[in-house]
Amino acid sequence: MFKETCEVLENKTVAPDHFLLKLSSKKIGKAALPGQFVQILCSGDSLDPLLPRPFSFLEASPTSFSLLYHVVGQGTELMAKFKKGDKVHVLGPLGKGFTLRRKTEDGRGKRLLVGGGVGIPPLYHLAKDLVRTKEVKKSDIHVFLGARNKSLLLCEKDFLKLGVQLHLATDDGSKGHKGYVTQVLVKFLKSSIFHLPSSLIHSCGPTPMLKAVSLVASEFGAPNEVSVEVPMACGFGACLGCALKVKGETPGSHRFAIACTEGPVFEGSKILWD
Amino acid sequence: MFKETCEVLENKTVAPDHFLLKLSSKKIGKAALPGQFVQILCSGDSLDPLLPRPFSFLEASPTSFSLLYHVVGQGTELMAKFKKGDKVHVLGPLGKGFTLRRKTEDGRGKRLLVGGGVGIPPLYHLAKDLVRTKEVKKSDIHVFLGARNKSLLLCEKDFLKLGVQLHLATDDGSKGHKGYVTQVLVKFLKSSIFHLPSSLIHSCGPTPMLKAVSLVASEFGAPNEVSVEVPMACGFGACLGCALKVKGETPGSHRFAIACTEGPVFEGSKILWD
Amino acid sequence: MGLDLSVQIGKIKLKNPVLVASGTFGHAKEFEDFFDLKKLGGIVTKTITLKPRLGNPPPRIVETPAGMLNAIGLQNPGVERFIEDKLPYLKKLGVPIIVSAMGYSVDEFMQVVQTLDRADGIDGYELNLSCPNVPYSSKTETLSLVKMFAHDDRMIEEVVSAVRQVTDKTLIAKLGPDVSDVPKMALAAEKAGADAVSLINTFIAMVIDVKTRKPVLANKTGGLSGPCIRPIAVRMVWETAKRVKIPVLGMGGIMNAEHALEFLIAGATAVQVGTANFMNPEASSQVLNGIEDFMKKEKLSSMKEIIRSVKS
Amino acid sequence: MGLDLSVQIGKIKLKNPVLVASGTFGHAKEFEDFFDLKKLGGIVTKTITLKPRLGNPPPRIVETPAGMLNAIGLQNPGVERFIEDKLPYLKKLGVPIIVSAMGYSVDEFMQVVQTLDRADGIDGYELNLSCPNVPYSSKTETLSLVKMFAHDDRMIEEVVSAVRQVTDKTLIAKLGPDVSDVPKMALAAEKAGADAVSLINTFIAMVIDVKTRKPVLANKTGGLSGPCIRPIAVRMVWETAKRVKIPVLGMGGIMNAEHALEFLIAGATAVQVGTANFMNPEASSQVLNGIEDFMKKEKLSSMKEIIRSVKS
Ligand SMILES: Cc1cc2nc3c(=O)[nH]c(=O)nc-3n(C[C@H](O)[C@H](O)[C@H](O)COP(=O)(O)OP(=O)(O)OC[C@H]3O[C@@H](n4cnc5c(N)ncnc54)[C@H](O)[C@@H]3O)c2cc1C
Ligand SMILES: Cc1cc2nc3c(=O)[nH]c(=O)nc-3n(C[C@H](O)[C@H](O)[C@H](O)COP(=O)(O)OP(=O)(O)OC[C@H]3O[C@@H](n4cnc5c(N)ncnc54)[C@H](O)[C@@H]3O)c2cc1C
Ligand SMILES: Cc1cc2nc3c(=O)[nH]c(=O)nc-3n(C[C@H](O)[C@H](O)[C@H](O)COP(=O)(O)O)c2cc1C
Ligand SMILES: Cc1cc2nc3c(=O)[nH]c(=O)nc-3n(C[C@H](O)[C@H](O)[C@H](O)COP(=O)(O)O)c2cc1C
Ligand code: FES
Ligand code: FES
Repeated sequence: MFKETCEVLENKTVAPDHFLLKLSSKKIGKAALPGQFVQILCSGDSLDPLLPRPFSFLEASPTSFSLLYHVVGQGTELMAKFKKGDKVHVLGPLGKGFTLRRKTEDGRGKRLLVGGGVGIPPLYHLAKDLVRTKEVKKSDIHVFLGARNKSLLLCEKDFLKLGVQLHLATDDGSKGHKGYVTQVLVKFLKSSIFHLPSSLIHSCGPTPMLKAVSLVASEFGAPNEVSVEVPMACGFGACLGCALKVKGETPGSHRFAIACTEGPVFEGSKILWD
Repeated sequence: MFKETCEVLENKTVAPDHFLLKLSSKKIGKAALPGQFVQILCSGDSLDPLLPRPFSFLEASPTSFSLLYHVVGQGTELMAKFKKGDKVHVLGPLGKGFTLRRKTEDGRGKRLLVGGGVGIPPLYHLAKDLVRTKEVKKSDIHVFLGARNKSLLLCEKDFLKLGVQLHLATDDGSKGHKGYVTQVLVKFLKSSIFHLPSSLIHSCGPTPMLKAVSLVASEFGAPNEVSVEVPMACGFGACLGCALKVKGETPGSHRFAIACTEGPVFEGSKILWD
Repeated sequence: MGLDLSVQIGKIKLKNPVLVASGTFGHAKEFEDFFDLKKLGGIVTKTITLKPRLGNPPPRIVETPAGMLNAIGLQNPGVERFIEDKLPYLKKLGVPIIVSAMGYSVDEFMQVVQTLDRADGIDGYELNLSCPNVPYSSKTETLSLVKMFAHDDRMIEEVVSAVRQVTDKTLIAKLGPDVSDVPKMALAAEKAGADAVSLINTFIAMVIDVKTRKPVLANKTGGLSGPCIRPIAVRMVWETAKRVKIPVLGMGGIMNAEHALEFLIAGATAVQVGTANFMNPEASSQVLNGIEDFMKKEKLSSMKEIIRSVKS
Repeated sequence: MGLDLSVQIGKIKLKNPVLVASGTFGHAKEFEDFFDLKKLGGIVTKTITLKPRLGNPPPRIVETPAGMLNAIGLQNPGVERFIEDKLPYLKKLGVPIIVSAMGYSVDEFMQVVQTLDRADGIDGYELNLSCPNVPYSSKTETLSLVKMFAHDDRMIEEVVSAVRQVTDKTLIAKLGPDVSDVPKMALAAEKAGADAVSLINTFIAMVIDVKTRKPVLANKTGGLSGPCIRPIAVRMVWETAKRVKIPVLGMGGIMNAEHALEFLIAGATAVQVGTANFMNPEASSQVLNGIEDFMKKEKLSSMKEIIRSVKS
């Protein structure tokens, strides 16, 4: 975990109300893992808004990292005003990311990445790492993207460049399957034959999607992990504000996990969805 | 009084830590009088800082007006970041300005403008108006400017362009008299012979200077008015926060004047300096 | 079909629930350039005392995070000159006028209201039981009494019942926030015959200049207002509205319609806009517009559907 | 000549007056990457209860103007597991450790402290008499008791004297701000044998989502902290330090050294940094550096020259 003052290298629109922010970094970028996140002080030294805002990594290198953010309120509106050369206070890398390496009998397993909205950026980070580390064959990496319309299928081209298998869905049918991305996932799981237990489904996006994916996963008996989005104050375990209801030690019991340190990536089967 | 959203036309450094801000305006500029001021919301829609900041007019036209401000804290630091095209919420023109026209026996009187620091801008506005309206001859307009050093003798060149009589003083002697501007004023009042009662001394600047000037003025029996700087919240008479201790109706009594509406320009003799 | 924004406070029918708070709207005239004052649901005047008051020496205000401190010290012309100089303008506006009144003793409270009652053009009174800017150091009994009023349910009951004897007009008790049990204070006012309670006045607070090591305000302490106090004010309105039968006027950091709706949903029957008037003279008018927009968007036709609609 | 920043709180000599506030510093380990924790004057732990507590359901936090609400609900492993799992790390730091303790009854308060007293590595206790996040609706006697503690001088006296019987270690009573007369509460703690009082805990407050018409927090209300409350906290420390003989630990919205100095000048003997830790994990360390710079600039050599130096 580092506290860095990063310089804005780039802050450009990539989709309606969506920006890509690239920041210089000596420490955070080098340490960043897929699924981890940073806390950004959008208002600099002003007290309004007071709290930092959490954002997943889209990409990371030893000298920089980038985020892809949706402008939804006061903090992200201020971020949209960031100009090249501005200084930004950042905390990171934070949290526990996605599972990268895992033992499977003679690596027969596939990786299924299911993303929606601003849940897509961290999955791109993950896909890129899986390809780079040759953890699984490109042909075994299947990415499922969902969005309201095709202009919001974030990172689509980047995934194509990676050479992974892409499956698309839009609510309005402007591209790919018309409907939910989970429907595409189900179809895929039904039609294709591969060793599910040694596969792993990673998903990130709106909570209803995460819930649906982990239900599907458990139906098919496929291990799955989800990256949750909960309101946070500190982002590193100091406030206990980011509670997530998960299964407790004893059957039927529950406890509140601290999403910023135990997560944001959790085993889907552990979460008690309401 | 108008509430306008003005566009930044220019925001440039004119002296160390001093900026000139030019704003487009349909209503405020047209109505502005010398000595009046505006309230600027430095932080836009953010709540920190919460209150607007008062600034005198430097110049005003039917389509724009400009201010000259010193960066001293949070609000002015935010203003220094204003960029061409930015929108700024402004209230104005506010308060009661300097006396422009006054009956004097066959206009024998002179106008003496004594300014220090950011008290100089409104005096430039005044000098310009006096010249434009031919209220008094240029030769009868004497401007006395004081500053720590010559780089802080704000608007010096502009006064020269106006063709008024300029008298300078700097603490370090880097230009003009080495010492206080009030010393130059006293010397002038002693040496030159003119009809004091029909003259008028206008001053604006740090409170100690205002106090000194109005003491000098009363010694010499010259009418004088000062523009005071007191902390303000609203700037238009709504909060009663900008109290200034002045003489009351009955001798020896006092009352608290509302500086933003009764002033900021007051008859020097009315103020109870502490 | 048209929206009905009207609400009832005692005998006063407000055409809408948006008022301006005492001491934050000058004498109203200061705002006439900015919007049509007729739009307002009502105007609460600066607090008027029996005798004229010069107010506190400067500095009287200081900015704080998302708020401000004030120690104006109730500068006002006194009840007589208020009636002569200020009331005529207010009368002409055709908006319910609620005069904020206060005394340094139960007697003075009665005298102020009696005097006001003889003038016409006044629709009701808001008794300021909670002015925080009485010098802490003060030893005189009357002053320390005032300091107690809003912090002591028996004093509240005494003042309100005394004033209730001398006027039939709508009587609102304005309570202070520096207490553990606001509902208890509100119940005391209700018991004593108040038609409504106003919540909240400012918090007693302090800012120290570390360079001079002096309190920034000449009065040392001042009243904290603005957005910073809103979450506490909403809580106090919420817990009070559950306990009293009379309407609650909610205030504290209302900057826009969403904030006003928070108070109304929490249980306020009307709201008052205060500090926001300083940053944005059109704030109260914009709050009203925003409430109308909200009702249209949510297809609501009357305030009943909003007031105390908080779910849990 | 060197600066002496040390201050005395009960039996504890702090090498400097900068502590971190309960519930805002995790279990300290979370901050080790950011600065050398040995720098701290002291650490106040998250409040520990007799039994483990799951805490409140989410959402537990919401941002407010220059502040935040929290309703964590005292999530903690319970006193036994705290001693096993968390204390060892804290012990190793070589910094005074003040354990924040609370019980749902006078008895439980005693049990928690007695259990802690058997462990070593603990320098003192801060009794949390003012946790605002006990459900309002609660009817169970123990809970409603807790709600009363900090609002009732007799309860404060009872709890503190009871705990005083079972430990010789430094005892600090942490009081809540939702009262009219903080000094009265502090005097009760002093009378009962507290070595110091901590001011202030959070204000009970509420935010409502106008779209859903529900309180944003699952617990409905939460505790307001951050810069927004600082002016009230400074006033409370100022008026309390004038009345009690025991030291006051001041807190409430301290973001930097200037804010800490405000509290010290007002009368605090030490300060605690809370919410600021979330935005800036180095805040407490920077506060300390800033105080040293101030002392050098003003040519001061000891804290005596700052504490309660407010002029008037
Ligand atoms: C671990 C993590 C990773 C994230 N990664 C990204 C990312 O890569 N790109 C991206 O665009 N966003 C991401 N988010 C969400 C992002 O943090 C919020 O959108 C942001 O905080 C909104 O701030 P704001 O001030 O603009 O909006 P606010 O004014 O704070 O809120 C605007 C609206 O969004 C809602 N909202 C705000 N924060 C959250 C939240 N955390 N969860 C659900 N609703 C919320 C509010 O309720 C409100 O309705 C992530 C969140 C988490 C917890
Ligand atoms: C009628 C009027 C006209 C003014 N005209 C100009 C002008 O033309 N150009 C210009 O540069 N400034 C002018 N000022 C002063 C200007 O308003 C302040 O400098 C400004 O508000 C500082 O804001 P800030 O947030 O940058 O500083 P803050 O953070 O508010 O304060 C920084 C420091 O300056 C001090 N300070 C702030 N405001 C005042 C004040 N009003 N009086 C005395 N000390 C203060 C504070 O105590 C603090 O020490 C005028 C003030 C008034 C009342
Ligand atoms: C400058 C100022 C002056 C005030 N004067 C009075 C007053 O005379 N009488 C009164 O009852 N309340 C007075 N108040 C309190 C407000 O009416 C209101 O209760 C409080 O400010 C909270 O609302 P707000 O946060 O919207 O300002 C004053 C507030 C301010 C800021
Ligand atoms: C998230 C959070 C959790 C807190 N938990 C506790 C606690 O367990 N015990 C306690 O006595 N105070 C607790 N507090 C209160 C703080 O210790 C402190 O009294 C208060 O926040 C005011 O200081 P601040 O404004 O600097 O945060 C908590 C505050 C926050 C913000
Ligand atoms: S956000 Fe603070 S502990 Fe997770
Ligand atoms: S600043 Fe509000 S009345 Fe003058």
